[in-house]
Amino acid sequence: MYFIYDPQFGNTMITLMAALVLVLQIATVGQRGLITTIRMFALQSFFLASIACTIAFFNQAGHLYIAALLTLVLKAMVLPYLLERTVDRVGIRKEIEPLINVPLSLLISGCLTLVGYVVAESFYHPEETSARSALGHNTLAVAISLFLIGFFIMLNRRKALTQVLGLLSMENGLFLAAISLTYGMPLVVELGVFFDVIVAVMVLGILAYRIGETFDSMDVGKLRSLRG
Amino acid sequence: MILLWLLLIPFAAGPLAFFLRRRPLMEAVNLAAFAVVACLAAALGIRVLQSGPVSLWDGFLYADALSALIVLLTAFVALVCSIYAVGYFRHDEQYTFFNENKEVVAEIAVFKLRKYYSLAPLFVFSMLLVALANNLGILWVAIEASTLVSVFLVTFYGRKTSLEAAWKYAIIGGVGLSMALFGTILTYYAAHRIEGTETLAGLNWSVLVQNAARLDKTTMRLAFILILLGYGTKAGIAPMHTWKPDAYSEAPVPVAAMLAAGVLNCALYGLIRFYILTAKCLGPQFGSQLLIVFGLLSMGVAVPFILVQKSFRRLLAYSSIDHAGIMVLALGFGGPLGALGLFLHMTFHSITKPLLFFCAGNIQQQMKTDLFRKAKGGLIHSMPWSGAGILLGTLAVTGSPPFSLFQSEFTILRAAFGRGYLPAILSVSFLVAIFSGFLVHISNLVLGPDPGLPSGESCKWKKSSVIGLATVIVVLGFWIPAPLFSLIRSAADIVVIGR
Amino acid sequence: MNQIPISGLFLGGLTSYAAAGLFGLSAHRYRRATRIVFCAFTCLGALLEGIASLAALLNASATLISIPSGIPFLQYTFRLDPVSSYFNLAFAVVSLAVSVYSLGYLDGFDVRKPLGIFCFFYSLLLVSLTAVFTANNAFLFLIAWEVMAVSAYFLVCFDHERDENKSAGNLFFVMSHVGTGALMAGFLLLGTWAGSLDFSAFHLAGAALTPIRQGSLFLLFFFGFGVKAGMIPVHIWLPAAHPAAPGNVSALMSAILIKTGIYGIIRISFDFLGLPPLWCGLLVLAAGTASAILGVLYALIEPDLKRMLAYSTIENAGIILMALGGSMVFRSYGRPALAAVALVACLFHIFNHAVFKSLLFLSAGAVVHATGSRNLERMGGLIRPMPLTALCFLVGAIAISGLPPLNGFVSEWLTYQALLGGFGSTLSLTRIVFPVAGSLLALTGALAAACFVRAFGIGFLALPRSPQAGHAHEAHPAMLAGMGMLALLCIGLGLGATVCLPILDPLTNQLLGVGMSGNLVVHGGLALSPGSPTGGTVAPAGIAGALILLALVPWALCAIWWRRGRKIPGPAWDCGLPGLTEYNEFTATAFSKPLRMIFAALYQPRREIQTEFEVSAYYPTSVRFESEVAPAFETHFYSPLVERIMARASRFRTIQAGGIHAYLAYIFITLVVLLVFGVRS
Amino acid sequence: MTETLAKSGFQLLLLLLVAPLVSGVIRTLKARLQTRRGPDILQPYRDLVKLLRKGMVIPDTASWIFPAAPYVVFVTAALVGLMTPMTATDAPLSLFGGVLAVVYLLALGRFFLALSGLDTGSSFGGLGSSREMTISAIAEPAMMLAIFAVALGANSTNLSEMARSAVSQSWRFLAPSQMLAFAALFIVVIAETGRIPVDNPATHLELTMIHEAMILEYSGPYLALIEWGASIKQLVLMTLLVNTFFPFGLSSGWSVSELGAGLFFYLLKLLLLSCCIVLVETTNAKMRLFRVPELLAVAFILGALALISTFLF
Repeated sequence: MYFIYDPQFGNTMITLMAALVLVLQIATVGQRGLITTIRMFALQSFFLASIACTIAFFNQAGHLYIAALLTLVLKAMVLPYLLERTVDRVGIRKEIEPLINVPLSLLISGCLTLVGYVVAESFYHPEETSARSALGHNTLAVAISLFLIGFFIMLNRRKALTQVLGLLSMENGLFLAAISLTYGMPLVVELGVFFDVIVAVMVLGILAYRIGETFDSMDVGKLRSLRG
Repeated sequence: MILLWLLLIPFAAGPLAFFLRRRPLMEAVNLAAFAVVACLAAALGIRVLQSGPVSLWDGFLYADALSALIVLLTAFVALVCSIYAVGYFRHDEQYTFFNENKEVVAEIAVFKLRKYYSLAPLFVFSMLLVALANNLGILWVAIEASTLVSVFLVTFYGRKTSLEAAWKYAIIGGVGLSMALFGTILTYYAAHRIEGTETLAGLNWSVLVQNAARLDKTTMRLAFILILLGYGTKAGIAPMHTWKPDAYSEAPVPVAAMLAAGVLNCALYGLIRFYILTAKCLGPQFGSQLLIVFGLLSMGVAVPFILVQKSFRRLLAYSSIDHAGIMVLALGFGGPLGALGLFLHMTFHSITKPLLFFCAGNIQQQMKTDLFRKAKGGLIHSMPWSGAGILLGTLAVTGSPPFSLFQSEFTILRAAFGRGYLPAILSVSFLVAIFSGFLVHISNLVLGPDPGLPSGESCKWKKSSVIGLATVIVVLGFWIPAPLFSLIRSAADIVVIGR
Repeated sequence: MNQIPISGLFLGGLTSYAAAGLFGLSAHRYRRATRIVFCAFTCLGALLEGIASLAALLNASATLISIPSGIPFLQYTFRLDPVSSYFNLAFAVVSLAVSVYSLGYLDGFDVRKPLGIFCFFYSLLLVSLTAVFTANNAFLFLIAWEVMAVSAYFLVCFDHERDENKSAGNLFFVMSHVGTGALMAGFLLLGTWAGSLDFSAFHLAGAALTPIRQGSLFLLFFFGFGVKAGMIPVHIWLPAAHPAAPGNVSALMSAILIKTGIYGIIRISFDFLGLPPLWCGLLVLAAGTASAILGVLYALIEPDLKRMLAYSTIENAGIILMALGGSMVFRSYGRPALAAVALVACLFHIFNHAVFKSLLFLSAGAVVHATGSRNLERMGGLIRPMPLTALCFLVGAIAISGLPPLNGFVSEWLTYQALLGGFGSTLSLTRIVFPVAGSLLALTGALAAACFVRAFGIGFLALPRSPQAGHAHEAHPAMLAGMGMLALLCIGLGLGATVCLPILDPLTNQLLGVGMSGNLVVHGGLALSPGSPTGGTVAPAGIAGALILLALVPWALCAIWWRRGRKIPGPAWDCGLPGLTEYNEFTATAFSKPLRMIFAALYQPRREIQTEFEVSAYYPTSVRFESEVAPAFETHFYSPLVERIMARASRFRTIQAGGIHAYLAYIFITLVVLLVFGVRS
Repeated sequence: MTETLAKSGFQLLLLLLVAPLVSGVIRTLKARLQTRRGPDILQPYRDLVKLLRKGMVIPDTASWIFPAAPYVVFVTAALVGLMTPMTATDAPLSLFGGVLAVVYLLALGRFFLALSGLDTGSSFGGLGSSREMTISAIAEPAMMLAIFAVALGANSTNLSEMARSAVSQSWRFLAPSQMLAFAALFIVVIAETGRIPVDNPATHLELTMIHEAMILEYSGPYLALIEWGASIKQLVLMTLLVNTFFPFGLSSGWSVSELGAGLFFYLLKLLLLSCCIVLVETTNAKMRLFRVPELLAVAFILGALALISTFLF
């Protein structure tokens, strides 16, 4: 078990998991079933928590464990559970056709990943070839891509809940950026952010539920009475 | 300690109101809390003027002139809104606005009132925290909190349209704030290679600003872009403004007024703090170019919507977008004049906008509509005070002298012409177009033949808040209290010098 | 003159204007007392202002008055230099007469009307007008300028129960604000280039600029001030707003408010810009000529008395601009003496127009008050019930038609002389401009005479055309006093032109560096001449005296031959019908019919005749006649423009179509674009 | 002072006496040309005296404008006459005003005449006023252009000055600018004096009359004053034409011999001009009202050409 302590191994693992997170995100773009999407989000959050643990382990950043734990509990378990319950209660399981069809959406996601890399490229300082900056460079690209693709999901999907999921995966991107670039924000801030995210999801969940109740549909594209 | 009390009082007032349940008590708690907060804010302002920045808990809470100004404005807006809210919700309760089916259900009314009276202090608390938090992360948290609280307040009436508005507000706000958070993280990243910033204080503005020149430049560029888009969303800068008309028109009037005159300032406050860092790190050129572009875009976007507008509540929202644009523009033009103009504008705008919202609210409650078409005209006959008030407010908010917004706009334009001709000329023409649209709409609403409606201004609370604000606006047109002006000037100095 | 405390008088005047407004607000309870106190204070203010301005003018040096303000960057700095004092003097004279008039006019106000509000905005208008004429920095000037617009807006909208008044007010305010936008840009540009916003820093600041900057500044200011001056093609607010206001206010607006625009143009082109390029003067001349001719043509066909006067205001603003443009051109050609003649013509016409136009509007106000209608076709025969008002109107009409020996003639004569001089003293093609302008000025003068023959003849003479006109009553004595003052002034300024014109010396000295009175007044103060006695002279007082003396001749002829007592009253020829009624009378529309046909290309008249008959077309049972003239600028330029803008705006509104996905997409695209292009420097 | 008064008195007398004579001459010549006998040359004097002796009917709808107008018409015409050089180059009252004052004083008379037309309330009066004001308005620019052309040559608007300058450059009248200006001014004079082809002073046909329609209600002495005033105005305008363009024989002083010679040449020139007018009147038919602007446009063009030729040649 010696290799576990090899920072090289850690870096590889982190990169791998980051790549998995990205793949999951792109897969979400192509996914139609609501429940599946939620579960993929849960899985993504799980990987994120793992990345956080890995970074915490290799860099002796103790407070990241808390963040990892919170991510695991909240984003990989509690939130998916709450969202699935909302889905059950509203009783709509299938996403309707997204605004842009799936192949094109996937293509756009690819382009967004490219944008992420282009942006992250400018952060790359060849003179500082420490492991940490390289790690930062790679994961920043993934984080930006996650953020952008999450955003894209939000504007591509019609259902209220998928929009919430898009928002959450954007937050995941942020989290990835935070842990990989700076080993997390100061703890107070981190807690505040988590608290806010939870409240935000609850607020959005309640709203989504009430929208489903009131309009007999979760299609937020149909909310068009306020205009001009 | 003053900082703590400023936060604690509204924070405590919310739950207190929640448990008190009875309407007069809830009203009293709100009024008392906001009155105390206003006094404390004034005291804070004087203290900052006399003895420099105040801080608490190792600089966790920090108030320089800039924060003190925002706190003062927020407290003022909160106070007038709470006074107005008393009359407003009593009217709602009386005419069973809470329930669309016209069933008089007392419980619903109490429930809704509790919702407002307990959330409003929390809303104010989060806004005060925005101004007082030294840590940029906490600042973000506070802004996010204010968004969440206000989402609930936007859904207050529970109509279909208010749900729609709330959804758009929440989603767009959420996206915006994610960008802002990203920017905050990147700022932290830009700073965290510098000694002594690895701790909590690493996100403290007062620390960052001292090391601003040593921040990583590329990271700061990216961070500023994200912050601009993020807090810009919250401030309603085009093209992130789209939630604004919906939320402003669906929220109860006191909430809309607080959104327009409170949250706007807070979001701009966040933007200003980051702008100072960016300007010190990258030089003023980068940030101000972006700000000018977005400011002009906001003003320009507001023009067609103000020219062709059906609802007076939405009209006010677009005016708010326009003013956000003006303030961003002022920040972008920079220099002593630009910064001074910015804070003058912020101050005057925060005083003028509530008046407009209150009058619009009175009219809406009286006419049961916010559409120009249905309200017809001649309101001056049935509601002389609100009619005159909205007319006065219109002139003030569109920058007609002798009202004070003219002074700030003039100052900003002076800065603009010192910098470049095209943006300056464009902003002048936008201002003119907005004035035209606004004036024609409002004068058609207020003036005209008597439609023969019964008088609609019996409520003392509503009337006194309108008259009071109008008086303040008129007085400010001719005389700015010296302490207020020096507070504004010191706030502007912070932007210019960075301290 | 030094012992007169000019600044004290000036501030006293301002204070009593302001006090009038504040007292006026109490009209709610004490209507009668308020009216008297209000008018007393405005009269006092006007008197003080008048004395201060006259003293400052005679002093021929600038008086600076400065008060600190409660606003950052603002000092209430007023400067009474000759130009400011002259305009302020004209204003004070008019406002004195109008205030006296108001004492009676406000008595007839509808009791349901908020008199207090009226008084407040009226005095605000007085204060702001004074401030506009005397402000010494751009900030204060713009504030005063806009306050003037605000108060004028509320006065125009005062009778807002009528939709047309409301939209007139809106049109006025919007146009005025567009102009203000241009002014603001102009002042700020000038301020940026001059390094200060003080008018004293602006002095000749433009001289150091490149011609392009000078030209663009000039265009901005010319547009901004032109809107207020009622210059064509930005005049459209004027014929709407001036009639909508109450009588005393429309007098003030037409006589003084539009002069603020002229004041601005003079200030800019002579004081601030140094020597603007030649084309600026030609532009002013061209705009003036167009305004004069088109203004009077529209006045001719207007059935609404007050609108007719408003159009005539456009015409006179045009004449003033013609003289001003001439002066600018001569200045560019380095002919200060000739420029001074043109400038004197311009300045004198400003004063004269202020006097006779306020006189006409006040009389029109009295008439409208008495008959309840502004339509000329509903008046008629008013000379019998209201002889003094009619006399005042007639004096104004003669003066405004430029007929000797009243004041209008003198200033038009000077304008002609200046234009004539322009032909000989300018080069190449520029010189042909002047005779053409002169001949168009002649056409304008003749049409103006036709226009006022129509107004007086149809409105005041012959039989009443409506029962209201038949039951009209003479105006309140105070109103008559106000009008009488102005009528006497019309005569006095005409006959005493040789005495009055030297007062303009400090102005030409300030603006052009030459004094004119030595050349202008010749033959021992008997006659006027345009710089050289051989170039032609005119003696208005002499003409008046000769006219009176010559009247002895026909009197004598009649006395010799005519046996007294043979004046038999009888009916006028009624074409054999039973008795002459108002239906036989020539109407105002018919009066202008030949001109409407001659200038059909401009008017594009539309008419519609519907005849109903039973037996044959020669025996109609009823005839409906409808005739309409399309106001060219409104229909061909402004309406399509506004429609276009509104259509564009409506189309643009689809960006906010309600779909949240689109909203998110905006942010998303912005983000991506900024990420791709913004991060890399 | 007394000298000026004496000169004025003399010229006034001349105006009063010659004016009806010119009308009479034109009327007689016209009749002769149309192979009629026509009235006696002195007929206008008789008419005037007769009218002055008669009583008059004042319409009961009329106000004080009605009796005032004849005086104003007469007085302005007379004053204008005193500003115009007739027999001598310096007119008695030339200091009081030049050609511009002349134009505007005539306009003052017209102003009151038009008002009096409206004052009676009869439709004819209004009709006449409307037409009179219209035609005078569109004649004005042409007249002003022509005057400008002449005034530029003389470098003055003073009529005496203009005559003096014409005398000093004796052949100047042959210059194209002067000829063109003369032609323009001739047309304007025809329009202003209400002669064929613009107006026919001899008829009372309601559809065509202009001047006569305005004064339809006048009778007795008032009508006499108006008629007399009109003929003075006609004389003054003709004088203006002959003396500014053809200044032959204008005396430079006021001695008796000079005056005699001046008077002789003056009357001779008037006779010639009358012949021209008669010729025009006989060979043309009256125009429709709405064709008049075309005629005056021709005058305007001629005036403009005159101006342009002042700096071309």
